[in-house]
Amino acid sequence: MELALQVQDLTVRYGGFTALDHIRLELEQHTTLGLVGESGSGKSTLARVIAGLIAPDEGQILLGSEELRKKRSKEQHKQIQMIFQNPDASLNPRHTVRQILAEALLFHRIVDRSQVGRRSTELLDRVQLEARSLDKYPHEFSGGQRQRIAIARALSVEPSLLIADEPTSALDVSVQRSVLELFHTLRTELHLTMLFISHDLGVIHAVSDTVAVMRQGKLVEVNTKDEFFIRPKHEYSRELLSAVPKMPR
Amino acid sequence: MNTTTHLDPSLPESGKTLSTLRQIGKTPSLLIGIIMFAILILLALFIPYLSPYQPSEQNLSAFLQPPSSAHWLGTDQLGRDLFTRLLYAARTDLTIMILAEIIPFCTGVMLGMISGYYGKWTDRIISLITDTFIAFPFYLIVIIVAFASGAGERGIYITFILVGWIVFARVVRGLSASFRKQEWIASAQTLGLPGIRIILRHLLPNVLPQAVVVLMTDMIGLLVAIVTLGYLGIGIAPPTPDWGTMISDGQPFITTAWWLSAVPGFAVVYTGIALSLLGDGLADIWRKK
Amino acid sequence: MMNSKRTLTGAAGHNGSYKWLILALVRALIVILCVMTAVFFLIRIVPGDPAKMILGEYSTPEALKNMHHTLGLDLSLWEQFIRFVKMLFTQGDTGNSIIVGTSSRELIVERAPVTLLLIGIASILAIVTALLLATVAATHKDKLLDHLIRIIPAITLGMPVFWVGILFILLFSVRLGWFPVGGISEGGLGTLHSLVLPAVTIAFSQIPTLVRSLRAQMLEVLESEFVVTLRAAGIPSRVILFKHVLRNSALPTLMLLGVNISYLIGGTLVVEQVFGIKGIGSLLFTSISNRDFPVIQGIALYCALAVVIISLLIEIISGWLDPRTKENQ
Amino acid sequence: MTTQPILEVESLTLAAKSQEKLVHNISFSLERGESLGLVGESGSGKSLTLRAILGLLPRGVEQTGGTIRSKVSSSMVFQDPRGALDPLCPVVKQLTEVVYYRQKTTHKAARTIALELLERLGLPDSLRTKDRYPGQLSGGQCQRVVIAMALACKPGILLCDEPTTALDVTVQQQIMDTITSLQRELGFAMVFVTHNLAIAANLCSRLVVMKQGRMIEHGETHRLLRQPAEAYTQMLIDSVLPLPELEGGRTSWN
Repeated sequence: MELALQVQDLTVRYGGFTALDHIRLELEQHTTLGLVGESGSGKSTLARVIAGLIAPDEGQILLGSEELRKKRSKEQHKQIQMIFQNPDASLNPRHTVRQILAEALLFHRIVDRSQVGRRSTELLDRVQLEARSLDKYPHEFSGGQRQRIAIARALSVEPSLLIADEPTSALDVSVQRSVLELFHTLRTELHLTMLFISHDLGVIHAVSDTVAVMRQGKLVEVNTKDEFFIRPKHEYSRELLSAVPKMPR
Repeated sequence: MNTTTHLDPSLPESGKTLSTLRQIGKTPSLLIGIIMFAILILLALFIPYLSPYQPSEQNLSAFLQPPSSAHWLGTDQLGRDLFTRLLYAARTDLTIMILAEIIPFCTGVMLGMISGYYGKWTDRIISLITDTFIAFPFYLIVIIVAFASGAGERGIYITFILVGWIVFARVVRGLSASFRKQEWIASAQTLGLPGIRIILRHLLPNVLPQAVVVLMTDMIGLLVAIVTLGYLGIGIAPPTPDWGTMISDGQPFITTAWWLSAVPGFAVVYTGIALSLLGDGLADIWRKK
Repeated sequence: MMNSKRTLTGAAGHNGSYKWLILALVRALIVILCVMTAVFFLIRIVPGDPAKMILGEYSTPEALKNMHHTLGLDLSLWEQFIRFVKMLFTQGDTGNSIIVGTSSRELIVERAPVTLLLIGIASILAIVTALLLATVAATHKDKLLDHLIRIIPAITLGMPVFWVGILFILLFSVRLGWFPVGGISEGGLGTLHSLVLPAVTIAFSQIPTLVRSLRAQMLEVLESEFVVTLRAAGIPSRVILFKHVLRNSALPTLMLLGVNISYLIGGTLVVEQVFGIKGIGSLLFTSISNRDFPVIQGIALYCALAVVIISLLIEIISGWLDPRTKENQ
Repeated sequence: MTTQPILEVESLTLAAKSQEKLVHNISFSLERGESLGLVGESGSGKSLTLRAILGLLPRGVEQTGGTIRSKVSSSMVFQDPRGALDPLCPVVKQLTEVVYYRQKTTHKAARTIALELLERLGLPDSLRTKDRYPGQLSGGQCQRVVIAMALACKPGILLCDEPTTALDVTVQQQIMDTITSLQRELGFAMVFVTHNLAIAANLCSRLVVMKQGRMIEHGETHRLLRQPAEAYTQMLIDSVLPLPELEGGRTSWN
């Protein structure tokens, strides 16, 4: 298996506070790494550093065999796309879906100007939205639909790594389920490589191949999904797993 | 009606114009504001055809007359028709008010976006400039500059280019800084869009509505400043009609012909109410979206 | 109960408590330096030769040269600046008045008390009235009283402060004879009495923005969850209103007051003119018509310093009232 | 065992000022010491129902029908612990105020009672000497203060509006444990609102399932989970994503 992403000794500090403490992490091609942790564990910071939104203080990131530096090229930007938690804020409220998708497609020259409409419809179809959604504004959609649009936008530039930062946490349970199913379909159909962040162990169990646990800026455990949920290596992982409320039998 | 169309940043296409019109109808404050402002503008535009008098036409045999059918608002100490002068003054004052806002509005919005979007040192430097300028009482600067650059409109334009942008910069900076934390800006950044493009294509349409609302209030302040300068004798030079000089000309007759000073003041208040309602109405519409 | 007894999160540790204060002081200091520089350039950015403005179009070259020397305009810009800064730091002055010959600082200090008194009374009036109106409006949301109070800003925003002054004189002094028509009477109570109308005029121009902001803030706080918690816990409404709601909504309004103080001072200068009060405002207009540049510079400087210092004080007060300010730094 | 219910909600209907119905015809009752779960997604009207029982409906919402009969006082614990505390008032002072007005004691006695409550809820002793602002406490600690404020009213019914949703899983577990043990000790009844059926199932003996303002199913917890009558209930059950059994057993929860 080839490595899609390698993170080496990544460190981020804010003043005296260490948000990320020498993180080392590897992600194999066409697999999904589930990253769990409680609030303040640094999981979102890690995602933002990999996506190039925050510059790390130390360490390096390799995408394939290419090192990602502070100033990324257009092509490197294209390779990593991200989906965010809050569906109310993840789309520009004053752009239509058409504008949102066209901007991504045209900026990275994915298709010709003449092909933009057709491709946008295809993308919406991928995330199970109707073509007539194109001329609507974000506030006309429900939270789950907006999250689908965000996924379509991220996929539109054909990235080699997709980061999803708590994409279902703000959604109602029924909607959460259908978005998770969408992720599952996309994973099998498109062979996506994905970094999936959640505080919800149930969600992580549903989408991941590998699980990584973070706590207070440090990586506590990396394990295969099957091992992790039955025989976690670290005491903290066990504590997390036992705290999940379960249905009585 | 074109007062609103050119203020609406979303540039409605034909389909949207209808819904925009419907929204205006549903927002009484906006509707009243538009009507009040439109009446004023129309009267000011057509006053040469409406009035038999000239603004500076003196008639010493009929001075200080109370309102009558010949002179709707009476005459001043030189026998000039107050109503005619009032609307010619509206032409002067409103033109300056609108023209003087253009450059400050653009620079203020731009600097505010840059400051709020880039943060860090850019923000600190721009904030330092803002803090320095805002330390000088607006009227103090207006008075000094207006005086030094000679009476007339020039002082107002210079002062306003100098300090008028601050209000917009402050509001827009705050907005931009809060938008910056929102995820749609982050996703534009993950696409690799350059900063200037994010500012112009993403931030601008989002900060513009609020900036226009502020513009409405700010125009009231500017109009009041123009009038104040006229009153102090360092604004619009006579014989060009202006509400401020009209108020100060009438002040000696305040006990006998109080309306000479009161009426031009009410004209300013009227304009203020119109712009206030316009601003409130626009804010209402945009808040609902 | 596991680790719930762990230490309190040290978000605002003791060591960092005063950092925000120092930062605020440093920033104010830098702004003051910028203000000084701005005052220096104030008469230099304006087109035209100051000496010519003072002496008039038809002055002799000889007289112009002398005036350049008096104003220090014959030196290089840099030397002028050094001289200016030196004088500021040693004497707190911007030079002697060209007309009277005495120090600008002394002229300003002599006129300052009445202006400061006016600003003080006006601010207190404005704050008290705004608090009252906003509380009434917010607690009667969407009722008649609220609508009435909400209309006030729309109407008063466009009222030129000098015009309001004129109308007040007409009504309260000329018609009703309650107050003197202008000027300041001597003696403690007499002075206060003659300051009432001008102070009301200035306050009148400040109230609309304050009411608007305070009402909006109060409504936001009244809707917030903690008010529901306190209500649910059975705390009497007046305690919630005065102890919790007002305090929470006062902070943003305090900030607004800091921004507005500059307008307040500017308005005072104009109002003094209307009421014939011999304060800083009348000094400004005399100096302007005499083209007395050092005094004009002095007034600009001291007004700006006042604004910076008052803003700093407001920042310190709100920082002291609000524990969150300290954490954000 | 049929004792007198302490709370009876009968065909409760709530509507917005615009006449839009928000909650239709909800009925249930609660007995002394009992726990009832109200489950549903956002917009189901479960929180509004709770506010109606508390007697503090949000501005613009009115009760247009039905009755709420209650023999005892109730107090409430909210979803966002930070939002539920005045950010400018230190927590001990805030709690003391509640004790003072609610239990009609002297100020000094109120403070003693407040400190005892805080200690019982597992807040650090250092609060005795140095009061803290809500912003200086963690989310879990804030929620404990909110619970203390609710308990200071000596409620017969504790109304909980998603009290753990904003918290981390480990903290959630601690808060749930605290609530359970307090209930055992003080014997108050509880109405617990949540979207998470697993939490409700662990705490409550009876459940009411709500959807878009209507009550679609109710009954004894175990029966409801085994044989849900409605597809919506089944969906809620399925939405609790399954986790494999942990080897070596779980450290807590029943």
